[in-house]
Amino acid sequence: MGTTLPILILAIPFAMFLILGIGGVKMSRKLAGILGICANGTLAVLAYIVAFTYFFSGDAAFILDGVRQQVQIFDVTWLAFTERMVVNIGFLLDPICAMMLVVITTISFMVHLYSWGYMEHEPGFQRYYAFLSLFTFSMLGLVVATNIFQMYIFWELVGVSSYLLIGFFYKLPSAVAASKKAFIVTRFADLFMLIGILVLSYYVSHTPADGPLGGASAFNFLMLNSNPGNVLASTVGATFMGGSVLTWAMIFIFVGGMGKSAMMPLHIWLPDAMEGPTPVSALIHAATMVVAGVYLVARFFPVFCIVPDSLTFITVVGAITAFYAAVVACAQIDIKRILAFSTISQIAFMMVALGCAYNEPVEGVHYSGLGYMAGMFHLFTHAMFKALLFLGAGCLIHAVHSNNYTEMGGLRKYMPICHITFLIGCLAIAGIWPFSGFFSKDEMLAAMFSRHWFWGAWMTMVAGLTAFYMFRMYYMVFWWEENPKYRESGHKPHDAPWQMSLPLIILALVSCVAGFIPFGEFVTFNGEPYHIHIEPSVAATSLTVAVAAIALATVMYAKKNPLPSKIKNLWPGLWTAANRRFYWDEIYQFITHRFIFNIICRGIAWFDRHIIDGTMDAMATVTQWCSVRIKGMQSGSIQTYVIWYFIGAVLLAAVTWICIL
Amino acid sequence: MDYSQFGAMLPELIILGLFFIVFLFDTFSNEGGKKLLTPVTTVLFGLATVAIWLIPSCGDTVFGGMYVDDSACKAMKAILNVGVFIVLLQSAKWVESDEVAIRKGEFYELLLVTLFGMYLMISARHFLLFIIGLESASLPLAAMVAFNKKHYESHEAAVKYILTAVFSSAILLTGLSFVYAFSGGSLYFDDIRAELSSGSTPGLLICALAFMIAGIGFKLSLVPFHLWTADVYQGAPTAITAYLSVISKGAAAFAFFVIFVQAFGTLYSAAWEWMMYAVIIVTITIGNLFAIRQKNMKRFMAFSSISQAGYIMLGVMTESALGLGSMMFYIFVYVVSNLAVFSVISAIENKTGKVGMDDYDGLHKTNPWLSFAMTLAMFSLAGIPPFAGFFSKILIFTSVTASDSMALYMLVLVALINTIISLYYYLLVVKAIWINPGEARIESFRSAFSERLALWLCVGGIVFFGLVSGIYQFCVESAATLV
Amino acid sequence: MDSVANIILYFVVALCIAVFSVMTVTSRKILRAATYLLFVLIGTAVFYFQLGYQFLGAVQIAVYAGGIMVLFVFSILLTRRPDDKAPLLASHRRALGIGLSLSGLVLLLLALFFMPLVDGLSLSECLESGMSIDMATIGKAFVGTDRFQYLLPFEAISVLLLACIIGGVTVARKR
Amino acid sequence: MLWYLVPSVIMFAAGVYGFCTRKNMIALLISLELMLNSADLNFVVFNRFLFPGSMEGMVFTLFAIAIAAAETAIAIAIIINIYRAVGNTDINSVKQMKF
Amino acid sequence: MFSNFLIWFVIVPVIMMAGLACCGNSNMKAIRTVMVVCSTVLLGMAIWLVCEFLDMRAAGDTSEMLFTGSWMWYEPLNIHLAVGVDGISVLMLLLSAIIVFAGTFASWKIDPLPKNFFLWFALLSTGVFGFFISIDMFTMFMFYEVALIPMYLLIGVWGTGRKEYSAMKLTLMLMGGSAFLMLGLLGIYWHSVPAGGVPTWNILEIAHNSAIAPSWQNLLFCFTFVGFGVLGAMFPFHTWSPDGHACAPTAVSMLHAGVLMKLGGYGCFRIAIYLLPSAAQELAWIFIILTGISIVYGAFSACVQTDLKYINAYSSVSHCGMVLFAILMLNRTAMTGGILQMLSHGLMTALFFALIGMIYGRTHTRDIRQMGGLMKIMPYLGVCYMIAGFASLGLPGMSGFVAEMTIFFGAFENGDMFHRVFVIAATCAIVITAVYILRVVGKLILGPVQDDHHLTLTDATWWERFSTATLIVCLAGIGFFPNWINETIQHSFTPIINALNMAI
Repeated sequence: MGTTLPILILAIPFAMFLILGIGGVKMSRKLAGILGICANGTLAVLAYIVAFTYFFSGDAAFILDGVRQQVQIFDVTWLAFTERMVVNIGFLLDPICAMMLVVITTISFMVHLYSWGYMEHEPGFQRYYAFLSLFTFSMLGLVVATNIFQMYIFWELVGVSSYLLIGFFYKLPSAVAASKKAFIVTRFADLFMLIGILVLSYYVSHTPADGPLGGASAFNFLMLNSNPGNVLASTVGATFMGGSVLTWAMIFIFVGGMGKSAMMPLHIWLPDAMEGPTPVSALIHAATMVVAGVYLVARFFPVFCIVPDSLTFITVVGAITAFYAAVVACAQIDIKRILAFSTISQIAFMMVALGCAYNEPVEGVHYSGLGYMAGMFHLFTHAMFKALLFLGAGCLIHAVHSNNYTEMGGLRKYMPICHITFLIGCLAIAGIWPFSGFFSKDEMLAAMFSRHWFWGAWMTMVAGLTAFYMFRMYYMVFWWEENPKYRESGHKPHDAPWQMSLPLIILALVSCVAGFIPFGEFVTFNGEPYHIHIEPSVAATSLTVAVAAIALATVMYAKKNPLPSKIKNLWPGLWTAANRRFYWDEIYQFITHRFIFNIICRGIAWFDRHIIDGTMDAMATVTQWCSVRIKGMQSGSIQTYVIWYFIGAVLLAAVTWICIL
Repeated sequence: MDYSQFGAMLPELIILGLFFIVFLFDTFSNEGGKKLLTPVTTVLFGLATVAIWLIPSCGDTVFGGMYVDDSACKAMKAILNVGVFIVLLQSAKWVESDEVAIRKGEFYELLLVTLFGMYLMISARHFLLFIIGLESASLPLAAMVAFNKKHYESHEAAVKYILTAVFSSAILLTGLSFVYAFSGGSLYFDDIRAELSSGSTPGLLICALAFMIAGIGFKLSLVPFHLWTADVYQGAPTAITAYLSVISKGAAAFAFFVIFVQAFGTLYSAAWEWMMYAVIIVTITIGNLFAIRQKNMKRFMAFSSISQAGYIMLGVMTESALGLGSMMFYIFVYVVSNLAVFSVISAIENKTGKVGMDDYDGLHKTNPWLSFAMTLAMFSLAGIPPFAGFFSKILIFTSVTASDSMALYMLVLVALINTIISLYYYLLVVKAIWINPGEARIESFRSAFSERLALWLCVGGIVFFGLVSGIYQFCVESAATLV
Repeated sequence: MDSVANIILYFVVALCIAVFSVMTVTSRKILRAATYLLFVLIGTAVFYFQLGYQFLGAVQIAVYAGGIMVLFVFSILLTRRPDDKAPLLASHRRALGIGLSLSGLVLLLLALFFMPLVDGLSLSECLESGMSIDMATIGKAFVGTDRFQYLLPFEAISVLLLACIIGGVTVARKR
Repeated sequence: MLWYLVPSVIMFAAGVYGFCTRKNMIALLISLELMLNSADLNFVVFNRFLFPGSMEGMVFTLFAIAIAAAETAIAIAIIINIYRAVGNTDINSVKQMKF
Repeated sequence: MFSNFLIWFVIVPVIMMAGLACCGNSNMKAIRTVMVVCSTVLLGMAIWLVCEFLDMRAAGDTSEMLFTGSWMWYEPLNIHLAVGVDGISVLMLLLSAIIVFAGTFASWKIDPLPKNFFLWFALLSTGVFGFFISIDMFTMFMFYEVALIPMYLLIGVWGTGRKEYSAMKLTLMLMGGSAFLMLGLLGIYWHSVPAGGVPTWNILEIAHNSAIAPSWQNLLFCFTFVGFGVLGAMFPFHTWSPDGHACAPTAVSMLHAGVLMKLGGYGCFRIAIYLLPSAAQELAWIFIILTGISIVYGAFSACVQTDLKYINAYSSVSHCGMVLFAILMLNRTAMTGGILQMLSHGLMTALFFALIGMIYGRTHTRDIRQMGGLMKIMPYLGVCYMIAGFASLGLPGMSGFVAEMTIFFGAFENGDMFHRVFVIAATCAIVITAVYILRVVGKLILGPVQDDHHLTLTDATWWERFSTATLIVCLAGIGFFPNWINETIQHSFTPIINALNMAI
């Protein structure tokens, strides 16, 4: 494969960003929309071609002896820090990258199309498309990164695009606040990532290089991943506070991923990010950007494996987050928030799966890299059905002009397309055969069980919760009781226009069939194909749990009944706590606002004004004061003058004499 | 008895000749002729200035070593002459005013005699001649300070001046009499130098040195011998203030250098260096502290000139040709900068009678050129490049730090810190002119030709003296003949 | 200091000078102060005579006692008011004055007593060994141009005096 | 020799005292005369006892007397001027310019 | 002398002043013509210089300074007018030219006394250009002070708010710094001379045969570093910056924050570190602490300010602290970062101040509490402000990111715990920066419109667009293609690094 296609893949969205960003004001909406959609369609086609070529061409560059290769299509120097620390901008093609290309461009295209309908009447339509292009560009740059620093660059860029898109309705203070929060929280996480990169690259660049990739930049993934033993030896050797430096570095880098992927305790931005337009939530906060953390772990998987502690850390963080998010999702009434927590939970699923994978064959484990493969598989399927769910939610919001399911109910009659597709999404995420979620979740749970029964059991419970809250939402929206407002106002909810429905249908189809893709043939931790097969015991357990959860949801929510409120009143504190997300926001608010802003920032500002500046002013004041104090010397009387004169002369003589003596 | 030795004293003779011309002209001319007195004197003095610049120094030591005319002295005289010429130009308007016109002859005569006295101070190599020079330079000035008969301040200033002057000359003479005790019976500088070059420093000699510093410090207005300065500057007619602040100070500084470096330079224990060290620090600081609060421009300039005297005296601490050269250059720059200020002050005072700093508020609206000149002069005094004051300050600092002494280094530090305070009050004037709000209190006017000429000369000096290094070179080369 | 007459004369004159100096500056009547000053000046002149500088003594009497005193007396009379009597001084000012002058006195006396140059020559020895200062010597010195001859200062001081006359006239005349 | 210097120093100190304490300007001037006179006497004494072979000190004193006369003349002229302007010769009446 | 290209960087501004002096007092057209022509010429010269410099380097000319020239000025003290440039000064000249150019447009409608304004402005430019071309300490110092003093009048006359106070404070504090600096230079001059040699002010000569005793070096290092550090807004000598910037007129803030503060960093680098390497090795830790504090402290202070200019002034404290911090790390990478940060901060802050000036010119307030939703009212300015903000918080693709990353990676090369701790503290600043930038953007640019009177305001005029666009293009240019800067300056560090290595 030449470099043309990869360059085009990066260049097209960036060019679109510039064109729409600078020239957008002068363009009509229609032109801007068509430009954006066409460009993204082209982009998707190009990405498919690349992925197809990579997976199916059989080219020796891509698959050698049945092992899929990691290929740097190009890699040009962008900035050289030191001789060994060179930042390149390049294009690394490997299975997960190809997979991500497909996911990103697909969802992006769907969202572009969908937005044409959804955003039709919003001011700043052109700007919106420009930002979408910017995001697509950044995300593509992220996944094709050849080195950790390039990843970091685009990592920041996706943060900014996310900021811009969340704050798209910039006149709403809540949107502005949400965008700010999202940016700052992720930025805070990125700080750790930066420190991790600093540590890692310092040690790597100070290790004598050998091997075929020895001369490569200290940031280079291939180098870092291919001969971890040699290059990273020194980092493993050096210790800091009980852990090897590499452990710390990898944990720090992972913290960056936690921020982007909204892991506890850095998850607080994601629910708020739902202030953005819904298609944006679908694209960024469900399908692509938030999985960057998972992608990061996958990308660095071999290095993480050197320090198993870091993998354990990932597992623990993921497990806690998954459960937490699932519980919280059960107590939300805003459908987008429920989806957001569901996203957090599902991403945490992937994290746990990755954390449960091994790099090398392990005794007693059927396939050591299963977690890796399953995590990636779930990333893929989740992207599809979660985007579907979000877009569906967008249709609902579009129809009823509210985010809360209390304003909905009984919508199945009015919005059939939306209803069906939404149901498919719910079934997929709940893990019901034959929808895609079943397959990927099954593999993940199998991997977890193979690591330790506890993780498996824990995550199965989370899967059950997932099924429950998804169907709770489904029933509340589409069943329950018809909202009387629909009849009263002449405006009845109806299905969305074709631009919005088409993506729903496509994605629903994908969600139905994606589970049958032999994913293991394409994406595994070491490039060797793996034949997926269902683990009957695990599948049975999870399916049972899911069905039971759905049944419970059906009992509680299918028709209007007092059961939910009874249960709610059983533990009102718990419900409120879950509804308030267990007060994480308040804690953060307290720390940032009360402590950092009010005490530290104001304290420093006060210190600066009054102590530092005061000292400077005091110098002037003291000078003035001296000036006033000595004015008596100049009393106007000749005799005083002469007295001073004489004192001066005598003192001069006397003091000098004494000194010389 | 070789009377041809008088020929070596060409500068003095020129001034004396001018003095007699003015004297005779003033005495014997009729009313109409008197109108010509001012232009004639000014032009003649201008010619004399040119002549003194042009005539080569013979380098002779005449009258048995009592008088020296080397190029350093001549350069100094030439520098002073330029200053006096500017003073004459800026005072021409004032001299012709009703109040003063009747006494203008005396004004020029006294001015010329004091200048003559300063020449003697500069060239003297014998204490007697020096004392006579000093007294000729200061006594007639007292009469000139009292020139504004209608102003009470003028009288008060004169009284303060003369009484302090006599007191200081009594101190000086007492000090000198003690020096005489150690001089081996001769008051020639070179004899004293030879006599003092060995042995310890007895207490009496220290007293003598302290009294001499006090006596000459009076002329230089070094702290604490400076207290007359402000009152006299304020009370005296502006032209006289200008004259006092630059010419008499410059001559005294040069003489100070000659006396202390030539006569006492070999003193074993460097006693006077330490005295000067303290005096300089106090001078610069106290001068600055007082200047901060001043509201009357002339009084303000008095304190400014006190602190400038401290900077000038830094040159003495070097005891080297480089230092003397830097000091002369400093004096020259100081002459033009300070006279630029006084030109503006006197132009405004002659026109409106206002000398308060508040009166300068918003001056730029009515008199942009005066404001501009004043600003440049203030920057120059504060030592801001690219104006000459920057160069003179830095060069003198450089020459002071040339010796490897930490003490001098610290002295320069103190001086540098004081430049900040001085910058503050110089900027106050700039602020009044450019920044202070409100309507201008001084109406727009066109100053007299002579005043403008003076101002242009000064501004030219301010701008070019630093950029054209030849003047500094000239000063250093001239100074090399002395040290 | 050999001759008894010299010693007696010295003590008389020294006492006279000391006492009258102090009285000059303490007497409350200005005219009396001037008179005491006259005595001090004359005492000084006597010292000059004693030290062998007759010409100087004569000049001292002529210029000081004769000229300057007259000036003083005239000016005192010109500026005196009927009730003119120096008011009592504030005591702190007086204490300050005493302190200052005493400190000066102590300093100078200490300095003088620690002066290393004091040699044992007596007055008469000095008078004998010294050059004779007659009028001719003085006169020649004043018109000579060599070392230790003073034509230039002589001329210069004439200019100074002229200037002082002009200055004095300028100041004193009414317009 | 010191014997001759002692009255001179006393004269000097008395002059300083007088200058610092007297109220009348002419009295100030009188005090100054004392100080000048003391310096003159110093010169003469030093000349006689230390350098009997020369007459530098005496000549200096001669000139100093002349200078003192000139100073006195100018000073008195100015004081009379002040008297005309203020009406008295009190030193405290000429302290308007200050600080 | 006039055949040397560099000297024209001083002559052109002088011509500019002369031209202005000939203009009528309120003949705006003539004044603008002179300004635009001369600043364009300067910009052209700077660009040409960069190209030529790169050509010469590419052609293998590896001497330390190019375009050197030296003319005796004050012979008795061996003062020369010596000029020469290496990669760093070339870039600084380019930066200055850009900002002078943009500043000219930013002050298109200055009032009152336009002529005087531009006269002092031109004098300031003279100083700045002169400083960067000088390799003689004396002339360098002279130009340094030339650049400082016009500030007083520019702020005092054309400023706003407590302008007298601020102008005075700024001037006095900077002059205080330069007093120490002067002393340091004098010490270097007299003590650098090898036995039997002639003392010289020439930086290269001093660097090549310096003989400064270590004890003197330490003293002089403190003097020079503090001296330049004051201008570089080093804690605790930074307080002139908020007040000064807050009161200064737009173009002056631009030039001051954009270029003048760079004089501090450049001077620290060129004189304090280069000429006194052993002291730098020994005493760097003191200043690392101070600059480390500056970085975090400035950022925290910026978080609570409500005046736009104060926010940027404190942000400048933080960013300029980063410059000095980088230089003190004493290795090539960090120093490269420091230079990049100078460029980046110069452009970015100039842009910020230009925008603030434009906003202030319309709304007549700088208090963010009284404004809001400007994006709706003046979208162009709003977008520019956001771009500037992103540049400031280190968005990749903007120059700030490149600079900060280079600094961090360079600084991390120092392997000991002390450096590590401060590097990590410094990295924290990027988060705090994000906080205050987004706070401002959120309140000022986004959100609902606070004041209905603002709804009638207009968007940027053509000269404002031109001015800001120039700066944005430069910011993005560096951000996208940073490596050419690296290549331009890579040779410049070799002598300094060598000196530092020899000093260990």
